[in-house]
Amino acid sequence: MLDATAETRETLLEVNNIEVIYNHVILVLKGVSLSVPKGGITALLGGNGAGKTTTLKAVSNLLHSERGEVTKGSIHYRGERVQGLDPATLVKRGVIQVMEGRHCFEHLTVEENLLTGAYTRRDGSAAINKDLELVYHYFPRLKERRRSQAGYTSGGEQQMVAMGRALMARPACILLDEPSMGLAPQLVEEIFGIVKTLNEQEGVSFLLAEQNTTVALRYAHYGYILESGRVVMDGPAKDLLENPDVKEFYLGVSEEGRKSFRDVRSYRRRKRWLS
Amino acid sequence: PDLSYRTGPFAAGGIPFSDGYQDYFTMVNARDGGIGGIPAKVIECETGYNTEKGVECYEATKGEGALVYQPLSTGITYQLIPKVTADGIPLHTMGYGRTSAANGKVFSHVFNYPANYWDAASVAIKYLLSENGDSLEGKKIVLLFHNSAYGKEPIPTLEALSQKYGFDLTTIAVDSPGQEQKSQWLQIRRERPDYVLMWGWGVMNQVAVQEAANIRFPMENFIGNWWAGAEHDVTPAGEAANGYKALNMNKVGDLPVFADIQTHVHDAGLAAGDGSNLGSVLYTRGMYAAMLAVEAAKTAQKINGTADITAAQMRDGMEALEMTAAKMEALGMPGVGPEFSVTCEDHGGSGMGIVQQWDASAKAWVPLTDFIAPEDDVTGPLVIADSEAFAAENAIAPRCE
Amino acid sequence: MTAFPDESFVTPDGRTIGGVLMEMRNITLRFGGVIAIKDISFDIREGEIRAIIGPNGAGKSSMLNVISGFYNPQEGEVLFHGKKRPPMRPYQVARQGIARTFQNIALFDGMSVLDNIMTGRLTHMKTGLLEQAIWWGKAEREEVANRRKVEEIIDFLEIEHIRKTPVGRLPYGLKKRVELARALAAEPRILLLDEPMAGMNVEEKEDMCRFILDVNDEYGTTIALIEHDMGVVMDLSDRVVVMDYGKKIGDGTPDEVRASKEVIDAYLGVAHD
Amino acid sequence: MFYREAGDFKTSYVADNQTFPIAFDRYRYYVVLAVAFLVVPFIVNDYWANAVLLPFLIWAIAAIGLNILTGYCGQVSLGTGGFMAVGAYSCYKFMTAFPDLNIAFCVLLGGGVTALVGVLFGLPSLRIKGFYLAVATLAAQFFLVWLFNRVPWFYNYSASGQISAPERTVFGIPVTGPNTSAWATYLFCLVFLVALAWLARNLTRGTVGRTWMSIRDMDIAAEIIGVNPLRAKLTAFAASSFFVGIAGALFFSVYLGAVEVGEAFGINKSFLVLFMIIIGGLGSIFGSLAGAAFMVLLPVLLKNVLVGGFGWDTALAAHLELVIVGALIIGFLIAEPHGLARLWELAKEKLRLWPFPH
Amino acid sequence: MPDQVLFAMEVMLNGLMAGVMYALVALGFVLIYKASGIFNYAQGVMALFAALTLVGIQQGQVPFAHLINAVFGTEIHHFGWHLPAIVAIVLTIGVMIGLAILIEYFVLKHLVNQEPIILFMATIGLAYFLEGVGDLMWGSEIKKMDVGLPQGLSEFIDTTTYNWFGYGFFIDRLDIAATIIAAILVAGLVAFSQYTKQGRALRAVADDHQAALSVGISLQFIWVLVWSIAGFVALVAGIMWGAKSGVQFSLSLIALKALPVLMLGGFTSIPGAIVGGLIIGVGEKLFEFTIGPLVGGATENWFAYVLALLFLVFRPQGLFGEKIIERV
Ligand SMILES: Nc1ncnc2c1ncn2[C@@H]1O[C@H](COP(=O)(O)OP(=O)(O)OP(=O)(O)O)[C@@H](O)[C@H]1O
Ligand SMILES: Nc1ncnc2c1ncn2[C@@H]1O[C@H](COP(=O)(O)OP(=O)(O)OP(=O)(O)O)[C@@H](O)[C@H]1O
Ligand SMILES: [Mg+2]
Ligand SMILES: [Mg+2]
Repeated sequence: MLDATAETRETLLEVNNIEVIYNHVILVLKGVSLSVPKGGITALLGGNGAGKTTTLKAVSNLLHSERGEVTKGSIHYRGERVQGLDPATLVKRGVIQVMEGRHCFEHLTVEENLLTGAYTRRDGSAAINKDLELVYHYFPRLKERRRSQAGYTSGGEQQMVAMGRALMARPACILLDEPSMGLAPQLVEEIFGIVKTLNEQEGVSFLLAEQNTTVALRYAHYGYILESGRVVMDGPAKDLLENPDVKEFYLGVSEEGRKSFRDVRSYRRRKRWLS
Repeated sequence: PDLSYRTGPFAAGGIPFSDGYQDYFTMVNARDGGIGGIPAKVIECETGYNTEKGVECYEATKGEGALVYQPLSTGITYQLIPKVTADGIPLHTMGYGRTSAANGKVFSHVFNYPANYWDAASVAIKYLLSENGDSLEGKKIVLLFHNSAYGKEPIPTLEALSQKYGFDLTTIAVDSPGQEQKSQWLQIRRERPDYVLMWGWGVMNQVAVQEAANIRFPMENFIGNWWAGAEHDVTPAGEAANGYKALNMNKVGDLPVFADIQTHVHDAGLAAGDGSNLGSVLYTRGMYAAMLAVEAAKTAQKINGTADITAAQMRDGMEALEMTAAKMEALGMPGVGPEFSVTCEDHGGSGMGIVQQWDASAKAWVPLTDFIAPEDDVTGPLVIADSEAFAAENAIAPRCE
Repeated sequence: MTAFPDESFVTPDGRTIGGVLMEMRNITLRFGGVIAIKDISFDIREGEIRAIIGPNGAGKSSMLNVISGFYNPQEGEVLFHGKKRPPMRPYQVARQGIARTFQNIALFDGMSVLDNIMTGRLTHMKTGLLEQAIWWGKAEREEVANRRKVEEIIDFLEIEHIRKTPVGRLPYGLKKRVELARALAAEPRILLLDEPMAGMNVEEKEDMCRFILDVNDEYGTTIALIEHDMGVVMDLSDRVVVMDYGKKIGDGTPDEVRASKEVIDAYLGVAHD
Repeated sequence: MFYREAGDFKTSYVADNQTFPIAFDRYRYYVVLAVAFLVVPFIVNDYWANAVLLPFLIWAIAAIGLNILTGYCGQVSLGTGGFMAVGAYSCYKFMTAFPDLNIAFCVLLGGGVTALVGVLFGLPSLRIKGFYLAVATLAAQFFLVWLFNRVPWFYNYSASGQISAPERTVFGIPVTGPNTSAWATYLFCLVFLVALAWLARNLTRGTVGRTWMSIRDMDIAAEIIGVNPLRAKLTAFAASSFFVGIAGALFFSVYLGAVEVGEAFGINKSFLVLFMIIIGGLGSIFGSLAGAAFMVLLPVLLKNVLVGGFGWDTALAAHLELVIVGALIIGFLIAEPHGLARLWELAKEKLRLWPFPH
Repeated sequence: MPDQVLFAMEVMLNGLMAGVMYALVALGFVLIYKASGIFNYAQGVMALFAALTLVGIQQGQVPFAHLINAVFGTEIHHFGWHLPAIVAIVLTIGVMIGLAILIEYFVLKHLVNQEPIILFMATIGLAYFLEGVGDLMWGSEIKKMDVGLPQGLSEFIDTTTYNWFGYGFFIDRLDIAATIIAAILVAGLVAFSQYTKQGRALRAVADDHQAALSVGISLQFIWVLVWSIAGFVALVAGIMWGAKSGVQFSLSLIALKALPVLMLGGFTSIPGAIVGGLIIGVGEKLFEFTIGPLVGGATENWFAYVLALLFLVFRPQGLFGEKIIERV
């Protein structure tokens, strides 16, 4: 993996200290800055409500449809400002987001879902069908269910659809929001495998918000850790993996290695619960 | 005040009437400096044929020394009746509203002269009688009516008449608004009635005329009441409408007074509307209504010997109103309406009406008959019955003893 | 532990596991062409933590839906307390003391966290329309009584600070927690959890495990959970059912399952330590 | 600075549950009530009563009713006009059948009858959802109107098919019929509104309300956690129709005095009420009031400005009025899809944070 | 007796025809619902507006004449030309497209992923607005719609049926024209929404605005497109109904006749609109013919709805509507 070199490469996507407010009152991002190098995989880690999703939406301009807005800071893609650009144009330029919690088109069949992914493409149906096959190759399960309405597929299947749909757009930069959520272990590996291949063979850059820190850091080059709307720590994935706090809180491995979930009979909580 | 409606589904009917009503007052003010020297003020208030707006208008305007109300909507009339009675302001519902209000004993402040729906029904039948050598034995007559209070009005009268003259009556309802009348007209086509009477309003009229033409119903046997006999009811059907007949409570055609209105109002740019309606059926009717109001006011002034009258005096004036041919002659509208006189008991006027026919090529209504008198012996009892029911329900003591 | 005796017994960590509480017999569930569940039988015993695992689309959630009466299987029967359960509407099932959480969070977005959890107690609330309308007296007393219970749960799950926020705004992880709270509020006999830890980081997962275990041994609530995090499953559950495209390919203690060749191929991929 | 929860901590769940958690709100609310009951009656004149206040009070009741069904239980209904008609006609029948039955009871009974009818038409809602249901409720609308127009028994066989309210009194003071005085009718309706608003508030803050809202937000999940959908929906229909029915009864007996079903309770009434609750805010009682006030006042205001102010002829004014109302509605929805109530909330939230922006 | 049967047949035939007329209006609803999950109440008013505009342009009326005259005290009314129908129609289509663009820009754009009911309300607001503008632009008197459509009893059908049964059926030539036009419209629209990329995108948007955005579908484009088409459909409906009753306010009320059709056919199905129309048309006419007399007639308005309601109880999504997905 090429990590240390990450900074030296030109940055594809740059976010400098943006502030996001929902409904004019709820301040969620309090100055987040990060940059995604061209052809790099950047991980965005952090607990619930840290603001990962919000950050990604800010980049892909999906915020205003949730009555949220970027009030400070700026976002640059390939050097030019992309705020207030409508999402469609952004996709045309190669930035696509896989939204958290599926968001399939329920009434469309699995296949139709995938095809909508290719909406912005102009390179003829042959190429599109080729990619369709590719996606089916990645996710054989989808091929089996291709004709059934996405609304009736299982959680994981929907996750695959969302992922596949994004791939169909042949983007230059993918924003992945919790790709591993609700996927079976080996499938998680596969997905990240796909991410890796795309990244290495096609030079696609990734910004992925992930809870499954272990895996994320194994594949990412660089990582940012977000807590309650602020970047509290960042560095090359390697270093983060080594960092004791990260170990403790995000990897759940302390000095004496990984402890069983049963054994974290955590003192404080138990005490309060009984008293 | 004149509660008009220039919007909503019935605008097409409301506009010309109000134009006529107001233009006449404007003319009177401009030409002879008002009524007995006092310039008349007409407050127009848009109701859109909507009852609540009607209330709003009434309340908004009654404070301004209103002398008489012309609501131009049966619905609004009904809920103004108690109010005006309480406030002592006369209400003139010309050829619409509550028919039994003709009984002045019960309805002290409501006037529906010169004629009402039941008269209309009777007039229509009288006309048909004269057409058929005074016998309608075994004739088949269909009443096509707007399925509302207004549309149902003539039914009792017609039933009584069908008893009397032995024609058989079929009533067919058309639900408001009435754009889709296929089944009704198929039924008519099937039953092949000799005559079709129509109590229609709004879009129902245009569609009915069109459909009648479509099924090739002989137009001259198709007679509308006086709210279904205006230009805009027939023009959409174009040529096809030729020969369609309708009742009218006022003569149409060119009246001398129009010249005055033209000079004093329209040329002076004081027209209420865009001036395009001058002389149309409803315009004339509106003007006629205004004229009646003015005359009543004059009468009131004469009685009370004061130029500046109150609503109460206006009421007395209306109750003492006398319309004679000479008078109408003098006002430049000869024979516009029948001769009649209002009394304490009778607020309904003579109830006479004419029959007119549409001439599509000339785009004009042609009067066919002179004023025909209704059969009061038929309508009378109905009026008494209904009004007394009302009196009973609301504990009203009859007047005029 | 590896062995799993048939009669009730006490686990090493001091929880009693009783007799069979609920049993699935030869359940088969079809959706048009798709066969979601194919002739599966297994049982859930009083007080145990029962895990259901399997690849995506294996039919796990469908199985939970069968248990909570949302799907009626074409074949097979569900026994509760040893008695065959007649086909019934989901809300009747709920009233028998079966509560659950959902895979795609199903909270009531329009309501505050508090109200959401209060809905969990509907099965315990009795006042009628009129008493409600008058409010004073019965309705209010009942409200307060139940509120007290709910508050317990709220601080048990440590969500006091968001009590009054509309759930729509919460981040994914917290929503999951509120959903658990809502299920707990019903004080169920059996608690069904569909991927309770999806989209959580390790720390939060630890918390969640904590809650689940505590519920299990404080209230002795029986728990059936679906989870894709093997770590969690292996550590928490007493027994595991493994499903693969509708079929049952394994059933036993974590260790047994972990050892099974078939399971490894179909699901685990790499053998999990 | 006084506009804070801070400083008044809730020591009991009861206190925490009350309608106005912030003391300041509570006081303002009492003041409003005091003014409404003790001041207005003495200054109100016919115009204000009949053109503004009565319609407002009555529509507010209807709006609360519909809000229960649509805002809280999520069942969109376009049958409001029809249900109001039921209220009006049943009230009329009671008034004429039992002349010495107190009008207040007639009105309540009218509401009761409507509730039953509402339940009847609510039955399909178990299977039919969303806009399909909305359109289905139009069946109720059209059928009921047709019925009252068609069956003479309902209008006591009067020749015209109109019904007009005879005079009835409360404590010897006429509230219906021609000789009413502004303050009496106003107070009569006000009492109903306040009482009903209070009932609605109780219904919506407790178990029943939560049941409804759960159905609204996600009916399947609701059923799985133990809500009986049929019962929930039917109670909503019943409660809602009860309110709407009362509104209809007052609308006829106190406000208009005489109605013809087709005109007074037509489809556009159904839409009007729907407007009110959406402009005001779905699932909010305050919203219902605000919405009603808005939809009643706006046209009157515009009319007076356009005709009175610019002295344009009424036709123009009326058309412009439509344009403006339309534009305003859209404007509102864009500014805050959750209605006046939400705007109010946000304002308060800002005020709480004041002087800090967030 | 046999001629009762004949009558019934005639009634049915005309029912079918009426059904087509309803369907013409319903189509507009379906399109927009499919494309955005919006239930566009303004459809009826759009028909009115289109018809008004058509006549206005054809007659060379000056738009807003009344307003202008009132404000500037001028006296302008007509340009004094009279355009051939086809030209006027083309111009009107132009206007409707313009309208679509304005609607997208001023309304829809700001209401992305709001609940359906909010959007529904917005369209009602739109309805008011258009109604007012329409009146202001072209005045509210009744106008004659003449684009040279055939009207009145069709000789051919009359005579042929007469020769067969000894009773001539009545069919309005206008209805026959309507049927043909409707057939063409439906064929075109089905092809568009099923077999084109835009068609797919359109359904995607209806399902989930945000997701649609995220895959790069431009809501702006889709909505302008769809509303333009809907505007065109509205124009067709406006012409047809306008020819029946003259162009006047009441045109906008035909929306109410289309709703039951919509329910019955399913909000999302174009063929559904036609089938629904036919069923409703026949149903209400037959009911009026058979039961009507017993209960005093004028039953059509409500019966259409009750009929649709009955269907829904058995198929909650309408005959051809997309199944309502219920999943947890
Ligand atoms: N539509 C919204 N309105 C108001 N607040 C919101 C909205 N969406 C998110 N928030 C708030 O923004 C904060 C961050 O939310 P976000 O979803 O970005 O967190 P996250 O890092 O994605 O959490 P998770 O990992 O659970 O998805 C949360 O505290 C949430 O309350
Ligand atoms: N209502 C339904 N209609 C049609 N097919 C369905 C329905 N519900 C589930 N299925 C199918 O049944 C299979 C099992 O679905 P289920 O949701 O149970 O999978 P799962 O085990 O929960 O997978 P995951 O771990 O991804 O949630 C899937 O292939 C799904 O497409
Ligand atoms: Mg997130
Ligand atoms: Mg699942």
